[in-house]
Amino acid sequence: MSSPEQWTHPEPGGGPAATAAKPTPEQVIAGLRATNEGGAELVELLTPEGERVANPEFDKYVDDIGAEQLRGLYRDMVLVRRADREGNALQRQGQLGIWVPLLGQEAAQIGAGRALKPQDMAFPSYREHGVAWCRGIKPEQILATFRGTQHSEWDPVEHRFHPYTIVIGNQVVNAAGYAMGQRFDGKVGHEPDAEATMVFFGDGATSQGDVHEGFVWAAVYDAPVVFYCQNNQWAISEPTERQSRLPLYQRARGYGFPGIRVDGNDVLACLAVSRWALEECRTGNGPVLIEAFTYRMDAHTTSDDPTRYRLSDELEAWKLKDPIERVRVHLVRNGMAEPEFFEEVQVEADQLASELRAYCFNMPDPPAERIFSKVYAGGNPLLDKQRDEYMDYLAGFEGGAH
Amino acid sequence: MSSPEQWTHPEPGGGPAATAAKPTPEQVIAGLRATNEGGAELVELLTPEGERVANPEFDKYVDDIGAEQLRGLYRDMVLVRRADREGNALQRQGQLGIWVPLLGQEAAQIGAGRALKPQDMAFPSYREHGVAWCRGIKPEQILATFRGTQHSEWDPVEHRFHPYTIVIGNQVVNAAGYAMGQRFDGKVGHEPDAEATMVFFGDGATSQGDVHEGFVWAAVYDAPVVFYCQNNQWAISEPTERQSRLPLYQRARGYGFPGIRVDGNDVLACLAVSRWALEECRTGNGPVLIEAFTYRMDAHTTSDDPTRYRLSDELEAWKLKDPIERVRVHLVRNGMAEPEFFEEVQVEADQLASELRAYCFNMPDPPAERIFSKVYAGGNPLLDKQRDEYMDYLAGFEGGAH
Amino acid sequence: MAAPVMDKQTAVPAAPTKLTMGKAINMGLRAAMERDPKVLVMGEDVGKMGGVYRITDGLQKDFGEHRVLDTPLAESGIVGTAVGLAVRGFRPVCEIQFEGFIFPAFDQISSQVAKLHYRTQGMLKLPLVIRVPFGGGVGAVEHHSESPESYFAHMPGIKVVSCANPVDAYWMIQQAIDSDDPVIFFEPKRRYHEKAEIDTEATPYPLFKSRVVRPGTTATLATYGPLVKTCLDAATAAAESGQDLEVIDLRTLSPLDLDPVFESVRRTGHLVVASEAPGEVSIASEIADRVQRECFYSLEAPVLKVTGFDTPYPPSKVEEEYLPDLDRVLDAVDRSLAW
Amino acid sequence: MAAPVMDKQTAVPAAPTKLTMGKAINMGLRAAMERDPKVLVMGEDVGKMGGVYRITDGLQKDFGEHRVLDTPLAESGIVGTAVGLAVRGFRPVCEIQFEGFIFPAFDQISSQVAKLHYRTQGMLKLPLVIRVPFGGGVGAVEHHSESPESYFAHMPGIKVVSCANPVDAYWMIQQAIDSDDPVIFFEPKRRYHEKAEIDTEATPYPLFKSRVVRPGTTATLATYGPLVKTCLDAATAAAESGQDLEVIDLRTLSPLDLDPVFESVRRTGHLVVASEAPGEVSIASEIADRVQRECFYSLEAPVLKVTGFDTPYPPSKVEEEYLPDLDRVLDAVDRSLAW
Ligand SMILES: Cc1ncc(C[n+]2csc(CCOP(=O)(O)OP(=O)(O)O)c2C)c(N)n1
Ligand SMILES: Cc1ncc(C[n+]2csc(CCOP(=O)(O)OP(=O)(O)O)c2C)c(N)n1
Ligand SMILES: [Mg+2]
Ligand SMILES: [Mg+2]
Repeated sequence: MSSPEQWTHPEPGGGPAATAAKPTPEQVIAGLRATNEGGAELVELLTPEGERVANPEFDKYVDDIGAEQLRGLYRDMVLVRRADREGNALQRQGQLGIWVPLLGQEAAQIGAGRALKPQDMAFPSYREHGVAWCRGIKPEQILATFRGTQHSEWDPVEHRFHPYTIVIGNQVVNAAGYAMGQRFDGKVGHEPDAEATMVFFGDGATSQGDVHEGFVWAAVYDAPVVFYCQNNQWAISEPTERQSRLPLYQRARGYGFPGIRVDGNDVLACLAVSRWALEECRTGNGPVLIEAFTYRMDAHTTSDDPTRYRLSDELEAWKLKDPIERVRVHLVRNGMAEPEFFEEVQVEADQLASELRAYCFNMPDPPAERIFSKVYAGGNPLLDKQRDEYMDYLAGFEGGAH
Repeated sequence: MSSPEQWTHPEPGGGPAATAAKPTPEQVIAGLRATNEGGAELVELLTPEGERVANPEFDKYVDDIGAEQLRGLYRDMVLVRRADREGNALQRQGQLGIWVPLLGQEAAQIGAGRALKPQDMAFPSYREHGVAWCRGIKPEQILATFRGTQHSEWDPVEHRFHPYTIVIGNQVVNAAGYAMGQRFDGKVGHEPDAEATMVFFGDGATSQGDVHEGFVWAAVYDAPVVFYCQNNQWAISEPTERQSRLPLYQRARGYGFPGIRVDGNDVLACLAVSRWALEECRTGNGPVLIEAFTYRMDAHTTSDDPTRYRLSDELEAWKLKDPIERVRVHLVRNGMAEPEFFEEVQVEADQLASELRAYCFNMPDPPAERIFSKVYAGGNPLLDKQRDEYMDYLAGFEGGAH
Repeated sequence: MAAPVMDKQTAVPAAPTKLTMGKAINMGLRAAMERDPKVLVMGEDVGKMGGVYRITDGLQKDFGEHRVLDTPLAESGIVGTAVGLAVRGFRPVCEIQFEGFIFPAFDQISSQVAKLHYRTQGMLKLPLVIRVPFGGGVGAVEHHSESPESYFAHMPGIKVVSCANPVDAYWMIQQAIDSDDPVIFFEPKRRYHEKAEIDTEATPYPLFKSRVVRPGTTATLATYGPLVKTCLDAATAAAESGQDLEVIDLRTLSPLDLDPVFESVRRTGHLVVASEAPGEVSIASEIADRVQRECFYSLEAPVLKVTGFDTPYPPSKVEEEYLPDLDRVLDAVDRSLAW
Repeated sequence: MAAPVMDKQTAVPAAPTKLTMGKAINMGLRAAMERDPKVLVMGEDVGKMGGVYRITDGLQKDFGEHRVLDTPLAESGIVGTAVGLAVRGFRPVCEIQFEGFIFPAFDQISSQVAKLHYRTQGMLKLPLVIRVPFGGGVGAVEHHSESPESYFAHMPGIKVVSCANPVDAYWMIQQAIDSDDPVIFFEPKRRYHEKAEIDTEATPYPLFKSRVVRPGTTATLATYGPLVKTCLDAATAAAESGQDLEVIDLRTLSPLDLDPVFESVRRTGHLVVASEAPGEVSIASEIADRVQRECFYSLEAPVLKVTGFDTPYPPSKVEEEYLPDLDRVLDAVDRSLAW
């Protein structure tokens, strides 16, 4: 196969550059979305067929992953998928204002999330329910955002998991700053308490100025931050070629830190590559960019209708790469799990879903005072007055004054 | 010499990435400012000693540059330098609020400016007096901005030279948009009226989100735009390593279009590389990034005091690379110019300076009405009222009412 | 402005018909694009998908990818390239997907869009429109329910308008595109589905004029965008208790056209200004300021504001408490009358 | 707040001495950095060079490169990384080199700085300060003379202050750094060279309070930042013709502390608000609005504004005409008194 180098970095005078409007076959193969192939540089440890392929560079990062651990990863993925589907259903039933599905991205998220150490910090976008899970956040705690009872529910300090960030790209600079702080605090090095930061964003986000600035800052300050781009092939209705000529992991080339593409539907590869990248960061070789090559199997959100802009063939092709199925096959084929295991996980998943459901139905609306609370840490007399006047006004209704 | 590749794009697992805090000797050699060497990939046609070195790739772009044309480039550089020095002097004498010197960047600007065809468009930053000269803008027309009589004086449509842009990075996206328009207008191709756009910005600017977004847009729309970064080693007091780990031309690698570093003090090389890049763009192979590796020989502006942050050694080293001197030596050594020529140019330069000076001293202040004029193309009754009231108020003073 | 020519291909009926505000804007865009090949539509998801609110539905199909651009995901880039396109002679109409995402473009708007004409002494014109769905009441997550119009009304060099009904929406978008000044066009997203009959042959009302949408004598309500309906409903309710409220749809937020407000206040002596935006340092403040100066001797009570509170937009489960509603408007009227 | 401990190394005299406002801010920063190792200074050219106005002069030398950061050239990055640092437990003090360059950071300020505390129900605090030299009168090119404070005063979730003299400058910067809320700190650049004696042992005046800086009886002037001096000069001039003007330095622009203004207006019946910013939809509008409501029966004339005009900042050769000066302030006072 021809090397992507051939067209991505033509030497001056060495012939025309490839252009975005007419991608060459090489471009297509190298991984823009006109294909579902990740290209030659894709790191994969577990094929879609569930076969473990050796990888001399990355095997060592998962040599502790035996049958038990693999069952754990499988369980994680099944549970977050089940919670995700329940979230979707709850929205359909009018219980949530919107739901942002992670369907298809379980491996990308669980692989990354399980690579994080407790002392590491994570900055999510808005779709990282799987990473949240790994950070000890219950699916219940995510509902508030989408039901509209709170903007964010979990304690970001306790879980070392920042609130969801909706403005595309914002969190990437925030994370770079946090990671600079880890370094200023002396937490980069070879001590066991060394820390790193991981920040999540999508393929579309790579176009934002803030993502670039995050790259610049991290490079200049050697910040221990892993930029984890889940390329799920779509930014709402826009395919990756609306954002870039190049496979996104190659963006790192322009900044002088490594970029790597991993099969985002392969939980083992995501775990290995994330562990490697986090370790690079913790020991002072950050930053690192990871592109997890995956697919958004559902709509962008429950408000979206993907039939308007993509063909179902594509979805069918990606179904064959399902992140959960390949682990199941692998476990079964290699005698690493009994049928009971799968049944237990299924029961557990159903249990989780019904708890989530019950929780959702019982979520109280916040009181009107919520509007005014926690705007300022140090208070604001004008706002206090607004609150008091409004509360009086509301009390007037209760008293039947109106 | 070890290749910059070695440290700029380490393969995953292939050892630690170099870091910005402790640059390796390779990094230094590859062109961050701890050296004044441009590195192995620097395109140079005329050495600092005035020797013409053959370049199989780029010679063809300047094969029309004989003695006469070279004298023309020499004259351009001398004149713009003279005007620049006069601008500086005028500021020192209180005639201008500020001056932004181009000293040292004459070759970078004249090379680029003379590569532009009349139908091309240029978007300057605020230091491009040399490019302005090539676009037919008289030095007088630049004074207004720095004297404060107008924000901008020349007609950007007539000269195809956008107003100076002071907010770092803004013009880069604007230029990408303009170039998209050239393409939408069918002006990209092999017709003689094919067009391109060139946009100028500094090394510091590369950190701005807008510059990144300009790169993204241009890449995605195949816009015929040459990104011309004058790396003059400093962003006010900050050296290039505060913005990047990598030589800046390599930033293009992350976007899938070519990046090239040219000796920014070599007018012939700048002309050749700019012509190549513009031609690539006009014929549909845009965008292209050029890093003109040069040096800001004077202060950032007349308000700046560079002794606070840089050593005079550095300046001395760069003086040996003076862009004008090397052309002079070349012309003399090769019998391409008589002593009279140099005298004539000097006379012309002094003439230009004294005209500039006289012009400056005679510049009228704008009337107070200027405040209110041309805010809107379609008018604004509220503003008209403000203007009328204020004019009445001022008239009151004249009448001695106050 | 001449009524746009509709051809069969676009499948838009020529006769008056009942349309939603969303469809009205879509038709207005289409009319402008048919009239002038230099009009471009650009933004995130505006092409194949027709925008998250379907306002640009079908336009890419009919006008092609070079007139309707699905852009990369970055708002500074959208507005910044639109500036370059405008300088080149195009008339770009940018969509910002939700008002909360206009802020990455704030610098381009403030430093380039608003100033290029002034900077060049009028040599460059910037005929570009930035369409922004705004306002709350749609049960959305953060950044999808804000009302940032006051920031732009404080910015010299741009014009700011907001439509409140389908008829205005149809005409105003075309007038904004025809304007040689940059216009920020705020669309009240929770009114996208309101319907009205649109006579495409009518003579449109001028763009930069406010309008009395309900004459009255007891007190004056001045408002714009999503709250015009709320205020009209309030006036209807008040009529039952004998109050005859005048309602003014401001339509243009910069420049403000307050002459009809002054005229009204001189008759009624009472003014309530309603807006969803936080009230401090807002358009509502400006109106109060201007009215207390212009109508000093006519006011029988101070100008009262009914606005969003000075907090970030709250979680949607309490947004009904946050947003000015009929009751809060009438409460303010009562307070004014009882002053 | 305790007076900062000064050690020899910093070479700042402990006894009262006459200092410029620029130096006062420098000393205030130094005091805050000495007190708390979590305080960082970051921005363009703030390190070796000490900032274009030398406000951070010497700090990098004394506190090192990890406490005083010369950042890459991008304002969204400066504020955005400061957010991350604040979340990590630092107290970053960002410098924006000139007010005209705060706009690339507008999105981070609006979407993160102003909202993270609210978003997380108070679980995250954002103790960061954004220092912004602002205002005109320095003969500069575009973007170096603007007054963008009204944008930020309209933004819930942040606080906005402006100092007007060296003593306030010294204390207010330290108080802003001590605040657990994000503070935008506007420094009147054309007053950087004004001098005053600073008693570093004194008890500072509270940060979020306005202050009567000249008591008077005839009319009230409310202002802030660079125009406090102008208004005081105007009051001195007016005294000669028998007018006794009260001057109030607002100091805090969000939240506004208008009680002293109300109290004053109830006595004088006349208010003029002065600000360099364009007047429409501005802090001056808000003050007029609040005063007409709170002092409805006390006002003998409408509140008048003396502000920059509603245009982009003009070329500097006409800025003296653009900026409110002593004459324009007194003209407004006369108009108010003659109403
Ligand atoms: C600054 C900004 N602009 C626009 C949006 C609206 N929006 C929400 S998600 C999205 C697409 C994001 O695509 P991508 O980055 O690929 O992430 P994904 O949703 O696929 O995970 C857009 C345009 C936003 N949230 N923020
Ligand atoms: C957005 C923005 N931030 C800050 C500034 C202040 N400033 C003016 S020039 C400059 C340095 C620019 O450096 P570089 O891009 O290398 O260009 P050079 O001046 O060296 O030509 C800075 C920080 C500005 N003009 N715009
Ligand atoms: Mg995506
Ligand atoms: Mg530079």
